[in-house]
Amino acid sequence: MTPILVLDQVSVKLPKGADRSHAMEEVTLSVAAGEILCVVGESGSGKSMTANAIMRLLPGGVTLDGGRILFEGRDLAGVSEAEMRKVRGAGIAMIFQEPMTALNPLRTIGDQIGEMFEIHTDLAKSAIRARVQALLEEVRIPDPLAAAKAYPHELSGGQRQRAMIAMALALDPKVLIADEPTTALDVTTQAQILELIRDLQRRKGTAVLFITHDFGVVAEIADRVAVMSKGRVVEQGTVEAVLDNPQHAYTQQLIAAVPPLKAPPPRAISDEAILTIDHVSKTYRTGGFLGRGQRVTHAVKDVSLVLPKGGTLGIVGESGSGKSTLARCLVRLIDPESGSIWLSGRDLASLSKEEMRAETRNIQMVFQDPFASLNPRHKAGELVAQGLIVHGTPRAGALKRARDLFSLVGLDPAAIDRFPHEFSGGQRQRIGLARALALEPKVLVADEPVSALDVSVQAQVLKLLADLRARLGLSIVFITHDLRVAAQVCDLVAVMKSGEVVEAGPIADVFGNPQHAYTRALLASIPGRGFGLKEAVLA
Amino acid sequence: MGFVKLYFRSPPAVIGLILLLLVLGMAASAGWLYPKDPLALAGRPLIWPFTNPRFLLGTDNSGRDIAAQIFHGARISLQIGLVATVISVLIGITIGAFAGYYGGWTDTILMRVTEAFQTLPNFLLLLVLVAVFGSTITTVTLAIGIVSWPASARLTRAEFLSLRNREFVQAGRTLGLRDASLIFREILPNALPPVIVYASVVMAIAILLESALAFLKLSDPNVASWGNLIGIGRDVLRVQWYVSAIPGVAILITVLAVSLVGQGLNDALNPRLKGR
Amino acid sequence: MRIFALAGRRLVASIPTLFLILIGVFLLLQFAPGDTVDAMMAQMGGGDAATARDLRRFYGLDLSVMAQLGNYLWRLVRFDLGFSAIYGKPVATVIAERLPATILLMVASLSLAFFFGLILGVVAARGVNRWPDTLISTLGLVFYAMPTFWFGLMAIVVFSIYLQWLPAGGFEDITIGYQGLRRTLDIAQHLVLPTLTLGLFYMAIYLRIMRGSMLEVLNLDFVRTARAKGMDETRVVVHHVLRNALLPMVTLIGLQAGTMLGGSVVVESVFSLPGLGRLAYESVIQRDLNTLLGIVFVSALLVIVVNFIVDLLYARLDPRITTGT
Amino acid sequence: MDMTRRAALMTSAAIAANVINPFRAFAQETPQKGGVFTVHYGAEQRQLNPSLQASTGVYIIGGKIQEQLVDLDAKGQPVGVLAESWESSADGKTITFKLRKGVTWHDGKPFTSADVQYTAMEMWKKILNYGSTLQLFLTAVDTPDAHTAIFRYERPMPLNLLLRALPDLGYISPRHLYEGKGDIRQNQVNLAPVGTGPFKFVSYERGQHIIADRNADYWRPNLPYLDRIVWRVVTDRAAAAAQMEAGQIHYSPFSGLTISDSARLAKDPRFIVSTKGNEGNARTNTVEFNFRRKELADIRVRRAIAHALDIPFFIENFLGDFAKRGTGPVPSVSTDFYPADNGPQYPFDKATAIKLLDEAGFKPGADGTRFSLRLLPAPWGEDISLFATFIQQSLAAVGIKVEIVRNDGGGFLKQVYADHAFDLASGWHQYRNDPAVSTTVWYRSGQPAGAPWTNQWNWTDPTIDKIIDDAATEVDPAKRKGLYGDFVRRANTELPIWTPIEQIFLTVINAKARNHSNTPRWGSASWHDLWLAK
Repeated sequence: MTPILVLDQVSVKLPKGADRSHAMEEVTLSVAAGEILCVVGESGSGKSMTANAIMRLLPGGVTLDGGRILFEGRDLAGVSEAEMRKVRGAGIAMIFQEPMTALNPLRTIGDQIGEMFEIHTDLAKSAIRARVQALLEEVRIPDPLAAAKAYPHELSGGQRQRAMIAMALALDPKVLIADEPTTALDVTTQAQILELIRDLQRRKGTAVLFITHDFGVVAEIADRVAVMSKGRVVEQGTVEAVLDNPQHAYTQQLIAAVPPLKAPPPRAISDEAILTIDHVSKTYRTGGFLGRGQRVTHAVKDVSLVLPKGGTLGIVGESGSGKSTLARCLVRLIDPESGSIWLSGRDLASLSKEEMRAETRNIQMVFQDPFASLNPRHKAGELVAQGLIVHGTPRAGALKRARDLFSLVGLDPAAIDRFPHEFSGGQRQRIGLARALALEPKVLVADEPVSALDVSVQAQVLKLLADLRARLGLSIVFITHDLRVAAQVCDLVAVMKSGEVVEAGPIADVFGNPQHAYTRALLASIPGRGFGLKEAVLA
Repeated sequence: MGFVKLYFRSPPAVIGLILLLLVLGMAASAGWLYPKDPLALAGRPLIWPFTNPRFLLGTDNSGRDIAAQIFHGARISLQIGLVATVISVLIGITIGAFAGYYGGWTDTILMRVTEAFQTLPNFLLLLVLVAVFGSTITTVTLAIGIVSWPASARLTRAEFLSLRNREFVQAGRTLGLRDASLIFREILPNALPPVIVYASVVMAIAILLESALAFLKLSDPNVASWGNLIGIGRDVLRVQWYVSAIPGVAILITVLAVSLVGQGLNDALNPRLKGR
Repeated sequence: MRIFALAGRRLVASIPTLFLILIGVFLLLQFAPGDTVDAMMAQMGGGDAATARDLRRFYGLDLSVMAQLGNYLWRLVRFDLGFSAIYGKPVATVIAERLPATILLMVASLSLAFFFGLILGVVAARGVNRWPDTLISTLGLVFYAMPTFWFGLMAIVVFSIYLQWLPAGGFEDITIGYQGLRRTLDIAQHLVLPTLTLGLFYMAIYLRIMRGSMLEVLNLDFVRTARAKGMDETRVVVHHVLRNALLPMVTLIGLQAGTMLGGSVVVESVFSLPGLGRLAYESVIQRDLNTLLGIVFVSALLVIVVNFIVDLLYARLDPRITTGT
Repeated sequence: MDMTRRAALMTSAAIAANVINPFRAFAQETPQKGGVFTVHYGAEQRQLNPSLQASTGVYIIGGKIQEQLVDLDAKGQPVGVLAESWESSADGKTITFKLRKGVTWHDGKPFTSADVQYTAMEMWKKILNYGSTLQLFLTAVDTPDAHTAIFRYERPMPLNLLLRALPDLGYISPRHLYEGKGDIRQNQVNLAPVGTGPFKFVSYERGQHIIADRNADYWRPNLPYLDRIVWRVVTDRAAAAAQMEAGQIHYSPFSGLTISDSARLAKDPRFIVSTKGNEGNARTNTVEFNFRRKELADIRVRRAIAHALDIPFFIENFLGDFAKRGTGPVPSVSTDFYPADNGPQYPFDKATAIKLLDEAGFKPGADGTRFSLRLLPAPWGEDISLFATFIQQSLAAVGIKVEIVRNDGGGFLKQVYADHAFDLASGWHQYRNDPAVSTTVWYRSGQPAGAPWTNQWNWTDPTIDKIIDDAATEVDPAKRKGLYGDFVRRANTELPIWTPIEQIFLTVINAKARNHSNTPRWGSASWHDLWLAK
């Protein structure tokens, strides 16, 4: 199969003042019709820049610095802007990562898809409408007629991504570039979208350049793989060659960091319960005028769970399942309507605000977004010492304690005087952890602590959490949407769907032979299930 | 610090800074260059500028030296602008902070009050305040401050609404911080920069309001403010138009300087806004 | 239909604001030295204590403050704005006489400001950091920094005295008594300078807001999608960016309506236009509480109506409002 | 300070020439009928009926629509308008007026003595400012027949006082439009006056203009000449000057334009700028002392303040040639009452001022200030604010720190004449052709608080009170003039208020106007003989 799109020694220069001189250095790769090439790499590896370079939509100050981009034998690098516009959308189409913001909020889906035909063809309005209906049916959007007239905010993330795909494939482009199309979606939706792209690609024979950071997705969908690191292609080949015996050290390290689905042998956990969640529920009432026309959403419905002393209870589920709300109820960031939360003999749910403030010593929380969970205006040491100072430790003692905590979480104690923006994502999560541990809490609530990190950094933080648990005898409530991570970290797991716990128990049983249909569907939609069933790396 | 480098990269911001320094210089050197009371009778009324060496910018219809009034006026206008801005920004921040942080009933009530101030034309309220409390320099400055706080209140409230549920604030809550420290130690430092930048707009408007009041002969007559000079010049506008023109230009330059500096700060603060 | 429910709710919510303003201004003006009878005697150039006493009884100034406030609110609920001390006529008629001049001036200035602000904002944003942007932004700032009355005075000196193109003031030329179209033209000629004086200041504000919001929207994801669909820059701006960039501009109209009437006080006194602005200034000087509160009431209504229209416009522009997120 | 002012303002010789020559050249032209005469109307009044409100702002309009019993002729002597003849009884308690026959109101009803009776008893006595004090002792007006009105007084009313006052306070209103029609003050006719005058009211657009057309059946045969008078409301004085130059306004009365615009238009051949025709509206700038301040209660301090002000310099440099040095409460234009000897004058003499202040025991402090005073200037005159600044500067030179407190109209009246919350005040004293009308109240004790422009200085002087009371009821004109001479001399000696500057209103009028400024109060007159050359 002759390659339809070839990148030959393509380099892209960054404006001065950026963290490195070039975004892409001598990148050579090619993709043929009917083939899916996966470009995989961590954030900052230049994989998205490749897509921009091909489409010649480089951001301000960034310029092509040599190399050829051949599309059907024609070098796009030198082509005029008018010519390039003919290629964009008709020759090479593109779909993006954030379904929420990638569509114009003020215009209907039908208009935005129809616009492809208005630009590139001179079809009559009625013909365009018909083509749009056909496309929407092809991408299996429920009720295509209504979808065409709907506005982006009226559709779910998955439906919006289907609309994007319909838009991209409107003019049967030769090449489809997909820049992390499923990263922002739930696991189940992600599986459907991947399956849709696979099916459309097989039927239309389009060449697909699929950009992702998730090796699971690579295993699921790729024919060939190109691994990128710091703007260079470090390894390239068929998916079996690259995944099963990676040659380059960086690839090996990346693959090793992906937590396997198979849980490690169960740890011995005591049966004494440290935290008991008893029939907790929380409902939100929004909108409505004087009681009429209110929309009631049951975020958490009658949940009862037990966290054994020293053990880790995982709570998994898709977005909107209520797992975060439940976590916030535990630390009383949100006040549950009913039910009680027993922590060593005291019901946190019934405490007054004042009493709860004193109780915060025993239960602490680690947050998801490393960039938002630390106040940019305070020094790192102060952030960690803040809890202690509030609870009465004199400032000097608190700062000294902060220094010890920094070394405990593997950070250079001298760094306590630096500001948050001077640390990497991984380091910030360590600071968050140090802050939570400063008060020596009995229970640690971790809300998606690693999902915002790159795979390699994720592995290090999980490793840190594991030995802290061992050393300090921590009991942890671990919230995540990534079943692989849950498998490696948790002793017990509870699967939540629309506010209810559908299944709970030891991780090996729940993941080994799931009883509830939803758990089964959840496990089935994890991309690249087979991949990484080898021995657990983490144990 | 990248901020300063970013600021000096845009030419308008630099021009604004130079103009501002010029006006500040005028205000500072007023006492030294023109020691006599600027409102003192210096010579014949209505001398044209540049015709008499002793009065570079000529004299007004009360025979007072215009140049002296411009220099001393710089001090007054900047003082009024600054003090009025501080008052309005302080009121604005407090109301905006509490409305934004607590929400619910407090927010509704405070927003009703802000809306009331914004629905009522501010210059009309200024007229009533000056009519009631008299037109000395303190009452005029206070009145301008009281009239122009709603805009900064709305801005602060918007900042607080967006920062209130940020994770670092929730982290603070889990650590057991009280509301007061959450507001003033956690949220406010992050909410301040856009409000400080907006303060330049408030100051520009304050100076314009004072000159409008003086134009209607409602400002403090014992003080050599630019607005007063324009008001006096209004009577001789047909022939000696320079008596109103010169202070008009002075106000133009000062407000231009303040706005340019404000815009420079704003662009340096979020460089993305400056576009490609 | 939901738009009306939403906008209706805002109308209901603004009624307490309205009462808050009226009561606030009423109590505030009680502290002013002298009352409407003093002001009247000042204007009459004389008057003995006896006339002053029974004038005060006539205007009901001898009642306690609370009683006066009670009477005023009781009348207001029945839409009776009371009697104007200055003009010896019901306040409603006095305001009705002065309303056309102010409405014309405000509508003309607002449309000038919005229209040119929008165009110049787009041009500045498209040519960002190049000469069109710097030129337009500095020009905008100069108009913003210029005191409106000063610009008015200088415009009179240049355009009506030296060049004799435009009349120096007044709403229309009554000595000749035009009718129909000729009269409208004459009024338009009289309004050119005042509209420029009031409009340019607000144009500078709209210009800056439009430039900022255009730059903001140009960086959003869906613009990148549009470009990836093979669209040229003009079509991207026209079909995608413009409508999104208009949202903050529309909200600004709502916020600006109040301050514009304030600005007209000065412009109307420079150009001797018979509008609400000058009437407000005179009623403060004359301590005519009924007229002043009448004007505050009407201007508050004006601002609320403008906000109502802005809500409808905003809902038309942004479907997320009506269909509810 | 170089003092020459020639360059800035025009030479006095130029003004003098301008004042005389415009009238001589056109004596023999034949008057032309028709034309619209436009008038600059600076401050809108609350109502337009001159029998209810005695102020130039009302006369400028009402004076053309309604007429009074007696007016002043070119030489300033009383001449009959609605009254043909009059005579007073020996004891001065009965004055009979023979009324003009064949005069009709604008709505066609006949003018009779019943109108005079109703106006005098219901309006002059009860509502008209200054009228109420003038007619205090009027008990009744008898109307034996339709054209005779007999005024009966409890105390003698000097005939020349009444005749001098009636041109301002003698306007007659139509009884049939007021009697039994509710409160006179709220009667809508006040905003659409009906009179017997040469012009009929047409319309009043609030804030814009007032229009009055020619009264076809005016009792003076085939008069007036003009078709229509339009009063244009222009509050901004600079704009008014611009509109005069653009030809949109013919006449600006009562010093309506700024001093510098008036000086400039005086040099323009298209306009005539003069004080002629305003002799009936003289006014003096006042410096009012509040005796509640112990410093000001001391006569030496008051005299020192007077000596500290260089009045000739101020007039020459700031007011130009339309003002002159005042000598006392009675201005020099009042030929009937101006005394030969005005008593002590206070020429500018800084040394004496300082000596007097030292004598009074107020030594200058470390910063050279003896004491400080709050000066409240009236807000309505450009000359008043200039004078206030001048007082501030001059008193600073002798160690008195002056803070100017600015108020609007209502606020000024309340602060000064009701609350007495002032140290110095400065404004206008309007002289109305006879000291008894609006001048002696500034000195007579016992004025109720809140009555504006009266003795609120907390100062009582029995001598001056006796002189005032005697003069008010003295029937013999010569004796009355002598009494008022004593009054002026006493006022200048005690100096409760000081009247250093005398001004007459300034008229700025288009040169095409004819028969203008031909009576001492022409601005307020009926303009029946005014016409416009092409």
